[in-house]
Amino acid sequence: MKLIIATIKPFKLEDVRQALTDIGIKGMMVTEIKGFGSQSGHTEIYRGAEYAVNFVPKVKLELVVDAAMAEQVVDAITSTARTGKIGDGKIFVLDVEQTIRVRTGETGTDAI
Amino acid sequence: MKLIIATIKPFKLEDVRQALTDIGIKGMMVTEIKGFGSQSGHTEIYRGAEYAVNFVPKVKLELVVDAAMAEQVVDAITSTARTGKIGDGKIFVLDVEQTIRVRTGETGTDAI
Amino acid sequence: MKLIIATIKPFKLEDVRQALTDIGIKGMMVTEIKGFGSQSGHTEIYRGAEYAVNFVPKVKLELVVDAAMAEQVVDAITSTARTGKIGDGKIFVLDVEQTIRVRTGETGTDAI
Amino acid sequence: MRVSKLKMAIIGGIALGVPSLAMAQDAAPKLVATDTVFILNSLLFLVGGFLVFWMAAGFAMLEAGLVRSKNVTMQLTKNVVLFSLACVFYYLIGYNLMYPLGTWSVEGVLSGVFSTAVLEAVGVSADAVDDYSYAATGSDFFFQLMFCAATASIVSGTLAERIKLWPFLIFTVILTAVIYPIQASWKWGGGFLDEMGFLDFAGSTVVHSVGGWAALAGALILGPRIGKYSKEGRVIPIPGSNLTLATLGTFILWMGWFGFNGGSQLAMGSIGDVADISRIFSNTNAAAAGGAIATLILTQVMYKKPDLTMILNGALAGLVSITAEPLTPSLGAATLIGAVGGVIVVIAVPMLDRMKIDDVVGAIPVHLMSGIWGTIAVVFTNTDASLSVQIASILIVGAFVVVTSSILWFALKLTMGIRVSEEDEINGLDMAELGMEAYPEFSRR
Amino acid sequence: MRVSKLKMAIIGGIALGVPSLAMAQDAAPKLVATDTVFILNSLLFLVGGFLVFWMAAGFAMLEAGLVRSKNVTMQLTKNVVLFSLACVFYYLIGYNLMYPLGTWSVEGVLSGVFSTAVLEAVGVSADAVDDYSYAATGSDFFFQLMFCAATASIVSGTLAERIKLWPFLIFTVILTAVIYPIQASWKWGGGFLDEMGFLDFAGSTVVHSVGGWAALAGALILGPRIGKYSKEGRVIPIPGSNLTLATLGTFILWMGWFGFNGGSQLAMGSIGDVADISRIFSNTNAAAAGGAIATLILTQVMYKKPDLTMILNGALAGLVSITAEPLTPSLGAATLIGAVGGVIVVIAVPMLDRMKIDDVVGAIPVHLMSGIWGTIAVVFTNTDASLSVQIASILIVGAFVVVTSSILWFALKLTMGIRVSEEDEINGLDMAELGMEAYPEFSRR
Amino acid sequence: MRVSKLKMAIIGGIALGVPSLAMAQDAAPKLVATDTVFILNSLLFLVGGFLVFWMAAGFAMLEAGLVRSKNVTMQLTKNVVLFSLACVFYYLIGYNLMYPLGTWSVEGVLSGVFSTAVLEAVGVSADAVDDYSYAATGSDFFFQLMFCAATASIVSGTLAERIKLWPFLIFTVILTAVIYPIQASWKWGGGFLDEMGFLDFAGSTVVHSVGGWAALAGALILGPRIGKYSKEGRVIPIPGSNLTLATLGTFILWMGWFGFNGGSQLAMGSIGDVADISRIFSNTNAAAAGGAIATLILTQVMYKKPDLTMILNGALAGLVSITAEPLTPSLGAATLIGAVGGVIVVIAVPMLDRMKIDDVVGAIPVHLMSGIWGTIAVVFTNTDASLSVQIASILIVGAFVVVTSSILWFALKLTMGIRVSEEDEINGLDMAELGMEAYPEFSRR
Ligand SMILES: Nc1ncnc2c1ncn2[C@@H]1O[C@H](COP(=O)(O)OP(=O)(O)O)[C@@H](O)[C@H]1O
Ligand SMILES: Nc1ncnc2c1ncn2[C@@H]1O[C@H](COP(=O)(O)OP(=O)(O)O)[C@@H](O)[C@H]1O
Ligand SMILES: Nc1ncnc2c1ncn2[C@@H]1O[C@H](COP(=O)(O)OP(=O)(O)O)[C@@H](O)[C@H]1O
Repeated sequence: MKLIIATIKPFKLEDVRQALTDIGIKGMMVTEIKGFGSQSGHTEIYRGAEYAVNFVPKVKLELVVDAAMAEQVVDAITSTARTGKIGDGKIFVLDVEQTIRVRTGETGTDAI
Repeated sequence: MKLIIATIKPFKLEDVRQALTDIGIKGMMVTEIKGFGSQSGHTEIYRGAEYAVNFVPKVKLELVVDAAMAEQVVDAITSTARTGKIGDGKIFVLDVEQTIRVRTGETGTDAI
Repeated sequence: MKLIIATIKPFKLEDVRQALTDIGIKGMMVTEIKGFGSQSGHTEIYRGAEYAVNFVPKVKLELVVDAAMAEQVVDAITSTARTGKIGDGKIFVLDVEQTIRVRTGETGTDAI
Repeated sequence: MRVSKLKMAIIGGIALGVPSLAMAQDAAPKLVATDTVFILNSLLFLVGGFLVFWMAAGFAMLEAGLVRSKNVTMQLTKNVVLFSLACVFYYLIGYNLMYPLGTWSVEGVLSGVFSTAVLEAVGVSADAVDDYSYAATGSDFFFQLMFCAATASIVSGTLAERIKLWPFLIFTVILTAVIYPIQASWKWGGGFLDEMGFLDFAGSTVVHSVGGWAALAGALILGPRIGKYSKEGRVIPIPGSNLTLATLGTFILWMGWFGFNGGSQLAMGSIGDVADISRIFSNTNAAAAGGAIATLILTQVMYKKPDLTMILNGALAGLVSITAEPLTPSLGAATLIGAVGGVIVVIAVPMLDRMKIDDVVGAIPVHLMSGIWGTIAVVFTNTDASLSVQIASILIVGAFVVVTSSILWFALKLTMGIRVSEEDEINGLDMAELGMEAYPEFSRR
Repeated sequence: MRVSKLKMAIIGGIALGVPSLAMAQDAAPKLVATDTVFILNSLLFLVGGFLVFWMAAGFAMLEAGLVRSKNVTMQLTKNVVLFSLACVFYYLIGYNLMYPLGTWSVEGVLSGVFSTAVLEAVGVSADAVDDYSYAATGSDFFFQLMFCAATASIVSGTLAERIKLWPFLIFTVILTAVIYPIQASWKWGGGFLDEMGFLDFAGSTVVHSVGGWAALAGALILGPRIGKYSKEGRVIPIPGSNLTLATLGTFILWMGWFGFNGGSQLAMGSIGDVADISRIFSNTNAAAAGGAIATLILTQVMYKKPDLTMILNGALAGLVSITAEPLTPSLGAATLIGAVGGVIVVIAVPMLDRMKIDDVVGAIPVHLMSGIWGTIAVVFTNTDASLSVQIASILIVGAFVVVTSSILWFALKLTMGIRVSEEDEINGLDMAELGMEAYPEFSRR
Repeated sequence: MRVSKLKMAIIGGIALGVPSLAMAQDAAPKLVATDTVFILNSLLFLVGGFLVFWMAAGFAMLEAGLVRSKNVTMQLTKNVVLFSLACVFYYLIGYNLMYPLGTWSVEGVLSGVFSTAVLEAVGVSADAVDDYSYAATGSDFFFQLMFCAATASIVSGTLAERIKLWPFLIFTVILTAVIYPIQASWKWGGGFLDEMGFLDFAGSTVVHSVGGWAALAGALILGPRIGKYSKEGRVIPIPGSNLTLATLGTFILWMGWFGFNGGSQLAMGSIGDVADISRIFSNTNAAAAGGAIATLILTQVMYKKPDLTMILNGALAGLVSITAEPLTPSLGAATLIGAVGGVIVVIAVPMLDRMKIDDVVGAIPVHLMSGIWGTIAVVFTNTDASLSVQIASILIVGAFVVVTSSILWFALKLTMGIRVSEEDEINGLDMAELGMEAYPEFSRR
C-alpha cells in the first residue's frame, strides 16, 4: 500500500475529492496547512511596515491506497488540481507497511 | 523505528492518549483534520439549499516508536478508539529511517 | 528522496524557515499541531478545578528533499530550533518513493 | 418599589413616600412648558440618533459574520467607510436635498436648496431657533443622517465577497448624496408622495426598500459569487464564517430599531407623543419577535431543523415590516405583521437562489420585500392610508432607485469595473484588495 | 466648560454664560409640570427598557463564549428565540397576570385578569391615560417585558450543551407566561409578599433567583454534560470557546443593568427621583466593580492565577447582589455588597461541581445565590426591611419556582425527553440538532 | 409623519394632528421649570455616563482584537479589572481630589478635600440638593467616574502583550486615584489652568493626552515586544488576531463618544444647551468620519491598499481631535479637524516604529498626538482660546504626567518588575500568567 501526500490550492479541494471519489477512493485525511514554496515571498504592508508573506494557505491530502492504484490517484489529483499557475502543489508517494481499520480490526487492503 | 499514523474520533483523544501513556509512549503529534470516509456524505440544509457534508472532524495522531512496540501501540489505539460505529478511523504504519531529538541531538531510538 | 518531518516550537518557525532557505530549500508544508511529550503534563486551574495540560502548541514541518541533502537539512533544523530547553522537538526521516509537481507534472528530484 | 406607584395611583394603597408625586401635587402647573417641549423633542432625536448610529455596528457585525473569513476585513472596511462617507456627503448635499422646506426647483420633486447643512448658532436662544415648535436643527440633522447611512449599509451586505472596494464606495457617495435624499424628499421633505397621502412612518419604503432596490440592481449587474451555483445550476451553500457575530449584529440592529422607529414620532413633548413612542417601542419589539418565531417554526417544519441564519433574517424582516407603521397596530397586529416578514424570508431566500440572484446576507428579502410588505400593511391598521397610494408610491420609489442605481452600476462597470478578478475572488478580497486577513492566526479552509 | 457650572453655583466664580441658568433665573416656575412628570417617567421606562433589552444580547454573547464551539449555534438560537417567545407570551398572558391592579381571583396570590396586554390609544390625551400620575402603559409594558425575558435568559446558560431545543423552548413559554408573572405579582403586582413588606427593588429574588431556581431544577433533572465528571468523580474542566465574547457579554449586561436597576425607580419626574436614580446608577456600578475585584483577589490567592471567567461571574454576581436594594446603600456599602457576591462565586462554582451540578456558565452562583444574598443584604441598609420577611419571601418564591419548574421539567422529560442522545451531545448540538456550525471554517478539537 | 412637523412649522402646511403642539399651544408656560432643569441636567449625565461606560467595552474589544490570541485573555482581564479599580479608587480618593469646590490645600493646584465621594440623601428635596442649579451629585459622580476609567483604559493597549498583570494594576490604581484627578482638578476642578483660561471641553488633554503620556512613559520603560524589531532594526508587523473585534470596539467607542462630548455640555435644561448638545453630537460624528476617510485615502495613496487597522485608528483620532472643542466648529470644520487626526495616525504609527516605541494598538498617535492637535485646534474655532495658554497647558499636563508616571513605572520595575520573562512572553501571557486561553479550541500559529 502507498501513502499519497498531496498539497493543493484550497479552492480545488472539492474538485479533487470528487475526482478521487470517481475513481473509487473511499477515504482520506484533509489538513489545513501553510505552504512555503516558489509562490511565497510577495510583500504586504501592515500599519506602514512591509513584510514578506512566506506562507500561503494550502490544503494537504493524505490517503493510503493499494499500490496498484497509486498511479491512477496521482494522475487524478494532478489533472484536477492543476491550474498551471505557480503554487499548484506537490504530490509525494511513500510506502506503507500496514493498515488497520479501527472499527473492525481488519488489516491490509481490506482496511483501506 | 515506525511512524504510526492514526485518525480517530475527536472525543476519543484523551482516552487514547492515556492508553498510550500507560504502555510507555512518551510523545506524539496531534493534528485537527477533516476526515473523508464512509461516514461522510449525509446532507444538511443551509438557508434552504441542501448540501452534502463530506468532511467530518477527526483527530490525527502521529507517533514514532521502536519497531518492537508498533504492534502494541496499534492494539492500544484500536481497542480504545473503537466505538464499533462507522467512522472510528484508521491506523497506518510506515517505516522511519532516522529520528533526531532537537534538544540533544540524540538519534535513533534514544530520541523517541 | 527523503521526507523530513520536524516538530519545533512555534516561535522558532521563522528562524528555521530562514535557515532552510539559506541552504537552498525551496518548499515545505507547515502545520499547527498540538504536541505531547516530556514537556507536557503541568497542571492549570479552570474555575477551581485542576487539570493537566497535556498538549502544547507546536509547529510541524514536512519537507521532501533530495536524499543527499537530508543530512544538511536535519542539521540546519537542529541547530536553529534548539533552545536547550525541553520541548525543542523531534525530527523524523522517511523514505519517499516518488514526487510529482502538480503544475508541470515533473517527477523525481526536479519536482522538489 | 415597583408596586407602590401602581397601587397608590390605581388601587389607592398607602403611599410609600414617592417624592415625584408628593411634589407634583402641590400647585404644580399641568402643561409642559414650550421650551421643555423643544428640549424633549431634541432629546428624542439625540437618543434616537445614537441608537440608529449603533445600527451601523450591527450591519458590520451581521455582514462580517455571514461572509467567509477570507472576505471579512473587506466587509468591515466597507462598513466603516460607507458610514463615514454618508456622514460627509449627507452633510455636503443630502440634507438640504431631502428637506427643501418648501423651496423646490421642481415642485415636490427636486429640492431647490443646494448647500451644506448649517446648524443653529452656539447657545442659540428660543427666538433664534430655526423651528421653535420642533427641535434643535443639530438634533434633527444627527437623526436624519443616521437613516441615510443605514440605507447605504443595506447595500454592502448583498454585494459582499466579490465587489471591488472603490466602485462600491463611489456608489455609496452617490446613493447618500443624491439618490436617497431626492426620493426621501418626496415623502419626508413634503414632496409629491407626501401630498398624495403616502404613509411611511419610519421608512419601510423610503429607507429599507431603497437600500434593497439598490442592492438588487447591484446583485443583478454584478452576478453571483464563484461557486455559489454549480454548472448544473444546483445551489451550493456558502456558510458564513461566524454566526455569533451575525447574532450580535442582529441584536444590535434590533436595539437600534427602537431609535429608528421611536424617534420617527418626531416629538416627545406631550403625553400623547410619549405614549405614542411607547406604543412604537412595544410594537417594534413585538414585530421582531413575530418575525423570529415565524421563521423558527417554518424552517423547523420545512427543513426539520431550525436555521439560525434565517431566524436572524426573520427578526430583521419583522422589524422592517413594522417600520412603515409602528404606531397604529395593536401588539397582536404588530406581532403578526412581523411574522409575515419572517415568512417572506423563508420563501424568498431560496427563491432568489433559484433565480441565481446571489444575496450574501439576505438583505433583499429582509429590506426590500419585507419593506414592500410593511408599506402595504399600513392600510390594515391606519385608516388614513390608501392601498393604491401606498402601492403607487412603492412603485415610483422602486422605479427611481432601480433606474438610477442601475445606470450608476453600469457606468462603474464600464469605467473602472466593479468585480474583482476570479483569482482574487477565490483567494479572498482581504489578501487581494487589502493585503490583510481578519483572522491571520486561524487556519482557513 | 466643565468647571464653570460648579464654580458659579458653589464658590461663585464669574459666570461664563450658561444659558440654562441664565434663562432659568428670570421668573421660571419651580415645579415640574404634571404632564412633564408623566413624560419623564415614561422616558425613564423607554430608556431603561432598551438597556434591559440589550441584556438579551449580553446573555447570548456570554453563553456563546462559555460553551464549546460545537454548541454555539444552538446557544445563540436558544437566546434569540427565548427572547422572542417571552415577548409574545408576556403580552398574551404574563403582563396582566403580573399586574392585576387589584383584581385578584385569589386575593394577593393569583391575578383575576386573564387577557392580553392593551396599550393606551394612539395620541392619548392627559385625561384618557391609564394612570396620569405614573407613565404611559406602553412604556411600562415595554420595561416590564424585558425583565420577564431576562429571567428566561438565565436558564439557558446553565442547561447549555445538552438540552434539546424544543423542550427548552416549551419551558420558556410556561416560565414567561405563567411562572414568572404569578410570583412577580406577589411583590410587584401588589400581592401578599408586598403586603408582608417584602422589599426587592429591582428583582434579586423576583427576577434573578427565579431564573436561578428554574435553572437549578433543570440542571438536577437534566444531569451533567458527558465528560464533565470522571468516573472517579474528578471534575474535568470544559473551557469555553471564546472568552472575548464572554467578556463582551459581561460588559453588555453591566450596561443593561443601569436600566434594570435605574428604571426600577419607576419615576424621574422630581428632583428626589432623579437624584435617587443617580444613586442607583452609581451603586449598581460600584457593586459590579466590587464583585470583579473580590473575585480577582480571591482567585489569585486561592489558585495563584486570576481566573477571568470567574471575574466575569464576579462582576455579574455583584450586580445581582445590589439589585434588591440599589438605592439606600452608600457607595462603599454597595461596593462591599457586590464584593460578597464575588466571594460567593469563587466558593460556589467549585462547590456545585463537587455536588455534580453542572452549571455551564455559572448562572446558579451568579443569579440564584447572589440573588439570595442581595435580598438578605437589604436589611443592612434599608430600615424598612425585616430579615424574617426577606427570608420568608425568598423561601416562598424559591419553593414555588422549584416545584412548578421541576414538575414541568419532569413532564417534558417523560413526554418528549429533554436531553439529546449521547452521540449528538458528543458530536455537538449544532450539527445534530441544527445542522449548522457557528464557525464552519475554524478547525475544532 | 416626518414631514408634517416641518411643514406646519415652517411652510405652514395643513396640520396632521400633532398632539405635542396642539397642547403646547394653549396657555402652556414658556420657560422650563427650574426643577425640570435639574432633572434634565441629571438625565444628561446619566445617559452620557452609560454611554461613556460603554467605551470600557470598546477598549476591551479593540485591544483584544489587536493583540495576538495568546495574549487575549490577559488583555480582557486587564480591561475588566482596570475599570473596576478605577470605580473604587475614584470613589475613595479621586472624585474629591478632582473637585475641591474651592477648598484647596495648595491654591489651584492640590485639592484640600481628602475623603470619599458622598452622594445626596435618598429622596433628597430641592432645597437639600448639593447644587440646585446643576444636577444630582450621583449623576455627576457617575459621569465623571467614567472619564477617569477611560484614561486608564488608554494605557493598557499600548503596553499589551508584555507587561505583567499586577504592576499594571497597581499603576492603574495610582493613575485613577491620584495622577488623573490632580491634573484634572487644574482645569475641571477650577484650578490654575482654568484660571489661566485653558479650554478643553471634554478632555483632549485632560483625559486622552494624559492616558497617552502615561502609556508613552510605560512603553519607553517597558521596551518593545520580542520580535517586533529585528536585529537589523527592521520593523516586523505583528498582526492583530481579530479585526472584527477591533472594528466592533471602534464602533462602540464612537457611540460612547456622543456621551463623552455631549454630556460635557453639563446642562440640558435650556434650548441653548440642548441645541449645543445637538451641535456637539453632529460635530463629534463628523470628526470621526473625517478621520476615517483621511486615513482611507492616505493609506490607499501611500501603500496602494487601504489599511483597516489604521482606518479604525483614524476614526478614533478624529474623535479625540474634536474632543477639546466639539461645540464651536461648523460641521465642515469638525470634519477637517478630525481628518487631521487621521493624517496624524498615518504619519505617527510608522514614525513610532522607527523610534522603536512599540505601541500595540496605536494609542499614542490616537490619544496623545491627536489629543495635542485637538487642544491646539480649539483656537481655530473658539475665539476665547489663546494659543499660548493651550500650548502651555498641554506642556504642563504632559510634564506632570510623564514625570509622575515615569517615577511610578521605574519604582514598579525596580521592586516587582514590570515585564514578563522572555519565555512567558513567547508562550503568551495567557498561559503563563493566567493559565487560560481565550480561544482554547482554535489552533494557533
Ligand atoms: N520540497 C517540498 N516539500 C514539501 N512540500 C513542498 C515542497 N515544495 C513545495 N511544497 C508544497 O507545495 C506547495 C506549492 O509549491 P510551489 O513551489 O509554491 O508551487 P509550484 O510547485 O507550482 O512551483 C507549497 O506551498 C508547499 O506547500
Ligand atoms: N484510505 C484512507 N486513507 C487515509 N485516511 C483514511 C482512509 N480511509 C479512511 N480514512 C480516515 O479514516 C476516517 C474513518 O474512516 P471511515 O471510512 O469514515 O470509517 P470506517 O473506517 O469505520 O469505515 C476517515 O474520516 C478518514 O479520516
Ligand atoms: N515519539 C514521538 N513521535 C512523534 N512526535 C514526538 C515524539 N516524541 C516527541 N514528539 C514531539 O516532539 C515534541 C517535543 O518533545 P518533548 O519530549 O516534549 O521534548 P524533548 O524532545 O526536548 O524531550 C512533542 O511536543 C511532540 O510534538
